[in-house]
Amino acid sequence: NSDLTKDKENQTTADKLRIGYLPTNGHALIFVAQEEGYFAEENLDVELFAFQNSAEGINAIIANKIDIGGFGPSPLVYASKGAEVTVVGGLMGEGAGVIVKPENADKYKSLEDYKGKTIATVRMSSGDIFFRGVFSNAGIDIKEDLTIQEIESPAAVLEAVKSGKVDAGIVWTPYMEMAESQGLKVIAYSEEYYPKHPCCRIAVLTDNINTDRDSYVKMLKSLIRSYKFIHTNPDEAVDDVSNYVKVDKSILKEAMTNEHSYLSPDPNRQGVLTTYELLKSIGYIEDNGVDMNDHIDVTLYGQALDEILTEYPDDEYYLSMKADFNNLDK
Amino acid sequence: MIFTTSIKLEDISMVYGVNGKSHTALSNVNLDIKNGEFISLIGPSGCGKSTIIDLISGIKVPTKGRIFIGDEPVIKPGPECGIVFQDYSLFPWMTAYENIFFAVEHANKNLSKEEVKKTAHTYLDLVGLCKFKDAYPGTLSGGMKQRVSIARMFAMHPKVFLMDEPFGALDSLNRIFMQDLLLHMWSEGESRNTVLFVTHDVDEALLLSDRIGIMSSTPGKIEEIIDIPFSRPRCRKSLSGTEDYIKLKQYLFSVLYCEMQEIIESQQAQKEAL
Amino acid sequence: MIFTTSIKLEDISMVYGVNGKSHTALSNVNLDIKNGEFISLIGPSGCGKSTIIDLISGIKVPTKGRIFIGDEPVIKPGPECGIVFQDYSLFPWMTAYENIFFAVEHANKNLSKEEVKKTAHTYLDLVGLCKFKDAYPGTLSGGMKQRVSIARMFAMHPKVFLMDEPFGALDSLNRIFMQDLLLHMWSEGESRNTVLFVTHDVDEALLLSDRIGIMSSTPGKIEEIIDIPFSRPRCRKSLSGTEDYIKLKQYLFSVLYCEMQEIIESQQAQKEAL
Amino acid sequence: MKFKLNKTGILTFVILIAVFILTVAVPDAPSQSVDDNSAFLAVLILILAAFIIEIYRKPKETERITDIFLILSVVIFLWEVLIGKLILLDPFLFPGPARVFAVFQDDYELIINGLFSSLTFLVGGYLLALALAIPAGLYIGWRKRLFNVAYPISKAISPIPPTAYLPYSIVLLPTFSAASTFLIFIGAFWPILVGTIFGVFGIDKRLINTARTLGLSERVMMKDILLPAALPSIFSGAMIALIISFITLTVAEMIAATSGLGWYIIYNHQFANYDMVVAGIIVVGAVVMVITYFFDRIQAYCLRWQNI
Amino acid sequence: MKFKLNKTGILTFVILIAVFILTVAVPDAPSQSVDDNSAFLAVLILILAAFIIEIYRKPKETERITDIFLILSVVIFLWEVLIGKLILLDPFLFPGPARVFAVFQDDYELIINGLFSSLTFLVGGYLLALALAIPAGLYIGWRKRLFNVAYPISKAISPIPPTAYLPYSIVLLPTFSAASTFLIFIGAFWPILVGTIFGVFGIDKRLINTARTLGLSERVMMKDILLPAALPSIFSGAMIALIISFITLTVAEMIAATSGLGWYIIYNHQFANYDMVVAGIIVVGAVVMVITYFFDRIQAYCLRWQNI
Ligand SMILES: Nc1ncnc2c1ncn2[C@@H]1O[C@H](COP(=O)(O)OP(=O)(O)OP(=O)(O)O)[C@@H](O)[C@H]1O
Ligand SMILES: Nc1ncnc2c1ncn2[C@@H]1O[C@H](COP(=O)(O)OP(=O)(O)OP(=O)(O)O)[C@@H](O)[C@H]1O
Ligand SMILES: [Mg+2]
Ligand SMILES: [Mg+2]
Repeated sequence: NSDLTKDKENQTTADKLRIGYLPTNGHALIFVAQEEGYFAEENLDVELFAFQNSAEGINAIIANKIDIGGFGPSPLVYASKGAEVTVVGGLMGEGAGVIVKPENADKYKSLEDYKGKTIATVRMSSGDIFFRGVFSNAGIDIKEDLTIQEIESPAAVLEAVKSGKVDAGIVWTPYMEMAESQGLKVIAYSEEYYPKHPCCRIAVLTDNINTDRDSYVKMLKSLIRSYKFIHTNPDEAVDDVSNYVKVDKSILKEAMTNEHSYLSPDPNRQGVLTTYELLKSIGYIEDNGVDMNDHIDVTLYGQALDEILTEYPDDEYYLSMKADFNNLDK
Repeated sequence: MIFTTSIKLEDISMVYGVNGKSHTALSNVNLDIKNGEFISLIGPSGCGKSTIIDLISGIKVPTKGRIFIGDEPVIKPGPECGIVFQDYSLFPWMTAYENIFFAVEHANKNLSKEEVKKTAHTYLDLVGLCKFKDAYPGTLSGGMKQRVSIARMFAMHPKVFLMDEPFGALDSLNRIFMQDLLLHMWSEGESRNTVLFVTHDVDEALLLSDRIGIMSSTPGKIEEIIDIPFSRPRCRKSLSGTEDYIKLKQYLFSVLYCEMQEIIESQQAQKEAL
Repeated sequence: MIFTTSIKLEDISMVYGVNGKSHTALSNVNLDIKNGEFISLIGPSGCGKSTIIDLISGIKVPTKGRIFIGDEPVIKPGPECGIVFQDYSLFPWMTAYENIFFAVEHANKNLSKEEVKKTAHTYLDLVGLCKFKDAYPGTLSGGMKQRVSIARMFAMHPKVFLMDEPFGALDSLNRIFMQDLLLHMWSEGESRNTVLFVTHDVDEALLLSDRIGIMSSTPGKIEEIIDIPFSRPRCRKSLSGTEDYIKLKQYLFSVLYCEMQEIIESQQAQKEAL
Repeated sequence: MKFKLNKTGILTFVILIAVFILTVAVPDAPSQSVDDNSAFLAVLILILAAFIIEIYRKPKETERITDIFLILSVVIFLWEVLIGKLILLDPFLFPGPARVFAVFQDDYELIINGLFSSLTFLVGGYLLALALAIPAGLYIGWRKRLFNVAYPISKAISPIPPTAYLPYSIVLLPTFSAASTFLIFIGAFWPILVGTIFGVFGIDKRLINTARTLGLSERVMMKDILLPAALPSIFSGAMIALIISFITLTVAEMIAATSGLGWYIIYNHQFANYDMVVAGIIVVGAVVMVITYFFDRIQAYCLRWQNI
Repeated sequence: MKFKLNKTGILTFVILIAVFILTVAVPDAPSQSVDDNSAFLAVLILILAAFIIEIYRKPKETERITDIFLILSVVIFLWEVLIGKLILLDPFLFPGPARVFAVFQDDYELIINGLFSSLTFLVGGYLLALALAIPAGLYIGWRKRLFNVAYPISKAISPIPPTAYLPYSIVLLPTFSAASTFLIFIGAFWPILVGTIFGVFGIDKRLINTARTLGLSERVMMKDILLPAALPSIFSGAMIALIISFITLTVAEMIAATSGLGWYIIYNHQFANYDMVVAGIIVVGAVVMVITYFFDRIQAYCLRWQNI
């Protein structure tokens, strides 16, 4: 609390920050930071903008209508097309899975069993990308051996599976949990194949990094504190998130606490680079010579972590994050 | 077909309501038209002649009173009344020929397609428009439209002819043709059609009618019904010279004029003030 | 205003093309109407009378030939020609009063709003329809619509009156009123208006006109133009009895009839075949 | 007593009361049950009350009113019986009435706020479309030369889906709400434009000729002749545009909205909260009915000269 | 020689050739450059050729043709200069013409296949809408009692966004393509219905009265009187419906499509391939223009009795 008052004396006006988000528990870090007042404590005046899909969010960043936003793989795709956006942090990793009708669950013992099946997916979602990767790596030709049906929304994928129009569907949290509550079964999780793979990344306009670096670092610091809060106070965190994500709280809690996904502000450079290669290998983007390394800047997160650690040098959560950072972002 | 087609108007009143105000177009009109009778209506503009035709045909429903065709009360329009509307009312998306064909086809359901075709052609010829068979109403002159409308009615062979100033847009010669045609059609079959004929031309009324109803306006009512005693067939030329004719015509005008004397004067005054 | 409003039709032909076929409505029509002259056109149905009015007013463009009003060639319609259309052509979304008001307002841009109002009321009164001021055309009887249309033209005070069977839907009395009103309007100002008047009523033409153009059809042309020698003002009653009048009328009919003799016969034959 | 009920009316009563009793007496299947079905009961009572009041107020329109309420109550009856009680369809996708109306109880604040925030976009975009499309349509329909150019061009532009406009409107327009308004505008623009152009084409040439002889200025021609004469067709286009505005709402409110009816529907659609989706759609339907009520009144007034 | 070019025509020529020279001579900015801009040059030559042929073929319509081609070439000129060369707008969102037309070279197979697969949905859904909405509209407009009930109901249902139908149509309809067709159908249905109902309302009562005196059966009344009399308004609704079908395509092809014009647009939209999005939109625009050409012919034929 003394920090707060000190900050207020130093800076009279708060930094304005416009943050775009998607209404999913994958963005819990942002919601918790807002609800628990972490942004305010960092003297950030945050305005949140909801988007219904990543593409519009990235467009808003490019148009400088929002400063920062956490959006799925779109930043990578846009960067590959020459958009000057840079990933500076993360929000969530893993958390995608394959759902089937329960009576069919036994039929899928190995990846080979998917051959000849029809699978519904939401194009460009993390699950879509990683499972395409999974199948390709297992020697299954995703064009020849599978029929992939791209459908607009995860809820519609659920319907397609339930109505038997497809054999299996690829969705993500909290739709996996939702599917289970409706009697479907999750038979595979993405982290089984790509441990720690990234999902939503935090992106900013590259040009703004120098000018607005301070506020971005502050924002990341807030998210780091959210991270700890979620792990220490899961129930309150669920309450915070439920203000933004209108899903049954029990499902939300299940989705936020099970081990099939993780929340972290870490940019996860290695994961991003892997994802980028994957996007190329499954034909989503072309190799047009863009070096993804130019579009990742982990130093902001590093700085944020260090600043937090100088305040709380012995905090085990922050220390473990630092360890992850050293691991993932070299 | 049995032609029991007398027409009876029992104490008919017609009040139009427009924008909240009501306007009495007809008030307590009684009229008995005998089977096969030819009755003309004459009266000043706006006295309710067209309204009477709409009522008899069942297009409009009277505010008060009842109407019978034969013994049947009129409930809705049907093909037993053939009408020549004052504004012709041809279907603009059908050619002259198609207008007639369509009406004949649906008025007489038991005709074969060939018969309908032949009828349509015959009547188009009769009004002198076979050359304009394929013309849409939009390309016909006023008088031509009127003649198509007349041909349509005759071609339908209805029991009752309701004709609202049917020859108003015709030149004198065509008018004579059409008058003759009408009389011919009227008296052609085993029994005569019942005719209600609205006209502004007193000579025409005298030439054609068995009786003439003289109407007056505000509110519209039938002032007097006059019997026309001339024997048929009537000869246009010889008739108009006779003394009876001139006397009758004068009487007709006097009835028509009498209640208008005041209007004339007031209008005269206005015009002078101009 | 300078009234240099003679009208000149120079070798006018009008060919309509419909569905690929072409129909010659007018062929080589020449007509000179002097400034302030009253000319009537008489002719069989479909001979091109309405077409001539459309051409003079600039609504239609002739296939061949040129038209002048005064010294100006006619290029597009303008308020110097006032027209009573055969089908009245009132704007259905305006009341009787508004129809007149609107026309006056735009034809005479230099009138004040008050003056326009007064003019509209005056002319509505003159045709005897002040009671129906707020009625939409859809609720007026045929003759009433026609009178509104007449009132509209007079109220506009145009240089040229083009009138297409303007009194066709009126009863005899209203017709007389309107004829008188027309003559009054025509001769009212400092100089007379130029009038082209289409009618089917030979008596009407004889009563009103300086000259009468007799038309014939297929293709439409002006057969003959006849001078009417009667001095003005003409008295309806006394005129019709005179020998000159009867002779002129007979001559008119003979010109009208002559070329129709064959048609008559052919029609008669058909009717008998029926 | 002036209150007379025909057979249809009695049937309506019986059905509504049957639904009421059914709801109170028969327990819901677990997948369709809600803690508190008083909202649904309240709606039933409201409908009954509205029915009685309407019949009292407009004794001349008894037939029309009973017809509507009969259909309404049959729909609710079938909904409650087949879906709410017998669960003939997947309860996840097809919520029963008790669940749907319970949403109103929980979310009424959100819905009402959403209504107002949506109305700002809608009114703005729709009025803008009216203000631009009608004059443009009149002018294009009137000027043959302009028509020859503008009509093919607008036909080529018109099928661009609103989603394609999204990124451009975000970039080019100053605020998110301007972008949303623009999407509503563009969705409403084409139907009104097409309605107006077709309306001008359909005008009786004789009326136009009459107008031309009055020597009207172009402005007066548009305003006093073309506009009223094309009005029936313009109203038809404007009605379609109204419907489309509401449809576009779900796209327009994808942009940075956190309230709004469209937002409410897509947001809950994303989370498969179909009870809320249905509730949102009911609200939109109700709003459209209210708006079109006034629309019909305006139309009847403007076209009072027609068909008399 | 009959070939006469007015000032507009010459200007059009000059502009097109200027664009050609500009494209060949001035190198593109890097962000707008393509390996091979021959596709764009081919399009320019095509336009020039079309221009010359059209003017030759229809010497009477020189004004119309030159007007259209002038506008077209000015648009291309501005596009090439402002966006392609000067890069006044973000090249990421606003691709220059060379880039866009290069897409046709690369993707023509995909686009042509897409065109055919889209047309199956479109034709099916649109024709179904015509087949149901016109009779329904005629009947609803004609039967006062039915109208009183059906009209408010359809107004309440009509604003349901197609996305809301998505899950239901997936569940209730047998195949994915049936679901897509249904979405096209429902989008086209309302405009045609509204157009038809309004059309019936606008029919001159005198014509209806005349028809009634012929004692027509209800079927004949609909078919031979109401239908032709309401036709102008029906065409207006059908034109709007046509536009909307193409707009709905992007939603309909969100369901399990792997080709199609709508699919092509959203797919590339998601991958930020704005050159392909614009190319897709151009194709849709062109297709709509071709279809509406025939539409206009049919309309002119059906309404040949109007305004003569
Ligand atoms: N639909 C209507 N609504 C309101 N008033 C009407 C309607 N139709 C007719 N009227 C009025 O009823 C009266 C009689 O009209 P009607 O058309 O029967 O006259 P009419 O005798 O045929 O006259 P005309 O000889 O001029 O045709 C008129 O005052 C007219 O204004
Ligand atoms: N728009 C048009 N298209 C084709 N033909 C037309 C058109 N208007 C008129 N006509 C034809 O031109 C001829 C002359 O028509 P017009 O209306 O001038 O005759 P009219 O002398 O006024 O006849 P009436 O006394 O019957 O009114 C007719 O044969 C008619 O069919
Ligand atoms: Mg009448
Ligand atoms: Mg004429």
